[in-house]
Amino acid sequence: MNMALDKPYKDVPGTTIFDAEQSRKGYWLNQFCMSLMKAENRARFKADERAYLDEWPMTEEQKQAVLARDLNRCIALGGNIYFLAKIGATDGKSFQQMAGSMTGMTEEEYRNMMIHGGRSPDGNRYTREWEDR
Amino acid sequence: MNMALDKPYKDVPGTTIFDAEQSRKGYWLNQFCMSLMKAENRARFKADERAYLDEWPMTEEQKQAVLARDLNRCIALGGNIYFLAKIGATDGKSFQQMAGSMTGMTEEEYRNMMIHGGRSPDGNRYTREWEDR
Amino acid sequence: MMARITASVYTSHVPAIGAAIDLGKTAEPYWQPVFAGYEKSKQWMRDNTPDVIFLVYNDHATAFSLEMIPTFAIGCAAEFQPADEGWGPRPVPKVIGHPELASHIAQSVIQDDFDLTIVNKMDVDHGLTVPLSLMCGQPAAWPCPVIPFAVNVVQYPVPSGRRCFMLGQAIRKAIASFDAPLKVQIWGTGGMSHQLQGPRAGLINQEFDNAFLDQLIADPAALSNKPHIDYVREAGSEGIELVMWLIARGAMADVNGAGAKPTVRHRFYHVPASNTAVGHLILENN
Amino acid sequence: MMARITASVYTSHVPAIGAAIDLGKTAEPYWQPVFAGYEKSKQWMRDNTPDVIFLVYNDHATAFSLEMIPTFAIGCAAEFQPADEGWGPRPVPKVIGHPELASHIAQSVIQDDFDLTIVNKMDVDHGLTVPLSLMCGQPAAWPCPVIPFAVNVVQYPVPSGRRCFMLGQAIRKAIASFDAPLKVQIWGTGGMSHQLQGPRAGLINQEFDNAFLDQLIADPAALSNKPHIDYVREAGSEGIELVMWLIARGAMADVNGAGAKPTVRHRFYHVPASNTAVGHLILENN
Ligand SMILES: [Fe+3]
Ligand SMILES: [Fe+3]
Repeated sequence: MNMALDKPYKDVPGTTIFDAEQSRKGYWLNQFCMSLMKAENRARFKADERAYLDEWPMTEEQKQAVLARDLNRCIALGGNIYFLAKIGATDGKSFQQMAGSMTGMTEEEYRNMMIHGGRSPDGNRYTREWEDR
Repeated sequence: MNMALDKPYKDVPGTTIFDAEQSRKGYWLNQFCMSLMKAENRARFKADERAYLDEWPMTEEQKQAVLARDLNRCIALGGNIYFLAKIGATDGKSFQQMAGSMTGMTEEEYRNMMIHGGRSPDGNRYTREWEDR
Repeated sequence: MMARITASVYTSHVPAIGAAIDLGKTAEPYWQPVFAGYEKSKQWMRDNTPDVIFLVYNDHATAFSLEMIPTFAIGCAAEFQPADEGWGPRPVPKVIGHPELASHIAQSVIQDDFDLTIVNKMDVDHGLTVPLSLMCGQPAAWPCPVIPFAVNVVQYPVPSGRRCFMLGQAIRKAIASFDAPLKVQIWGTGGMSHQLQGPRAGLINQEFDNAFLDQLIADPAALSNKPHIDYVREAGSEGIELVMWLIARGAMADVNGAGAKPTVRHRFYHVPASNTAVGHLILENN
Repeated sequence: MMARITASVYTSHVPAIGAAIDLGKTAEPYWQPVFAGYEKSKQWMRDNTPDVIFLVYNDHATAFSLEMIPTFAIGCAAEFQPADEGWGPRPVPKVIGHPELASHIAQSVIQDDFDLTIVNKMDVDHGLTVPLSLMCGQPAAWPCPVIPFAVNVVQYPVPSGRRCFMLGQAIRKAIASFDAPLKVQIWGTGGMSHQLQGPRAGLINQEFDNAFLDQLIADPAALSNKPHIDYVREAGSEGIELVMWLIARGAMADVNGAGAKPTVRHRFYHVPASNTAVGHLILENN
């Protein structure tokens, strides 16, 4: 079934807006992430990631994306960055390391880009600007 | 501190509106009632009411009102009928028995009043109508 | 073809009615007149089964404790379990939701400045299941998916009648923009006059109730301006539940410049069911 | 004498700033320029300590999971604990609430047709505690009670800028009707431009941010009409947090016919803090 509501944010490149549709898709993935806010669950997850994931009604694709720490894939499968950040916290990663990991840059490249003023909006506003590349 | 907002419902006789002020006053009383939605807690409460009540940061007055099943007193102390109904459910009482118990009527008198059309609004709209009696 | 609202249904949702059904007491002299009033409604439901019911009700300190009290909460989950309200869960089917339509409505009405709470996990109490039992009897499964929409009428301030009526209008617009040919009914539940607390418990106001039914049919926009205090004083402290009927009524064609007055398919009123006056209406869009 | 709003404060609430404070890194070359920008603010707070802070922020999947997502939630509890966001709770004082004023505001703005969720139990995350640390340093106790006001900016649709601005106006009215001589500050937090997700992560738009600050001071009513898509496209997907600043701005005297333009007591802007542009304003009512 299609929604007739406007989704003007579909044409922003490299960006997934966490709307109701994404939220439905990622419900259990995100709820799994929430569970990592308890120290006890973080320990259980670290001890056997696959076994812990299998306690959740997530899709196999979602589980694989978590195991691979592929955050872009997690987002495509309905994950939201604030939820996914709990995985990073469990791994001892900072928000900057997590954000950088999605850009195809090395950690140092990303850090340097931020120190020099971040990614410019120029050329990064519309999907067509990325397709032209 | 006083609130400057209108509370026109203060002049309805025999009636306590569950507003923010009542809700603050009755917070733990009502949360105790909510706990009785679990069969396990109902059993523990029945086994030793006083001990179960002492697990909650309620006032002594609130605890006494619960022990006495004095619903009018419970309401004066911040209780709300939908929460207090969990006590009645634990005791195996119906909503009609609970409501009737607050009116000063016997169970039969209250039931008969309801069968004959309930309490008339006439003479029951303003506190002054009750004071004149 | 887009989704559309075909009819609205209004009914009280007294817990004792649920108990009477579940315990097989519907033929008893006390209860027989209540259930007789819904015989026609059950036939109408069989003849007019919708694809989805948008069911406006209130939670009675069941899913929502005092920890979190949403003014308006929309259930977007795939299913909802009947709650244990203290007497054990009602022996009724689980409620199947409609996540796509529910999320669509949430998205649309939030953009229309209604500050909903989205709920993805919630048990549903008698406020939702008793109307389903009254309208559908005791089937093995409810006849269609249901979107639960919970309104705070427990802790004051509850939303105004006017706010509820305008919300109904926004819900209509949201449903009409959903790209699937669904027939949707909107139900408003709770009321009529009753008071469950204090020395004034047992208040019933038949004159108020019948005037409310008349005006709900004829001039709901004017009715929506009735202040809270009038409900409390005239219809009892729990009579305030009637504001929820204005959400369903606000979603009808005639008050959105989209049709003539609705047809009154059924009207019923009876006193008492336990502490409460029972009122019921079925309005079909024209 | 009634309560009144004396000033509004605006600031980003980046988690890495909290970590830098908690780990004693504020003098490091990377962080020094950020904290230098708040030195004046800390002095101002000491000189202008309010009786209550009404703190608008967003929860970052901490207190609210996907089970329940309130658009607007007001914290009415007596206290709120700093949350464990996955790195352990921040070593900061617990937050003392102001239940009387919070409940009063809830009552008033719900009657003004804002459909709040009332919250009586909630842990507070970096969105609330980092602004307190920036403005107050590392005291043994926060200088005054705080009313947490959480806005959904995580799951779309988030409330519009216009809705936020109007809510600020309603909050002002509510505070002005509270019968106690309290000096209240209202803080809007989050932003400025940043994007934490996807191949476009790291987006910063200094031009947008500075124009936003200019317009927030000079013409917030016009700014409030900026559509969501402009924030997302120009300021990054998480730049949408800036709509929360409009709540604080809407509560100022000048946009409520109650005074002249506010005095800009302090303005600061710096890039970067971790992934984010840091913006900060202090506006005093006239
Ligand atoms: Fe009810
Ligand atoms: Fe944030």
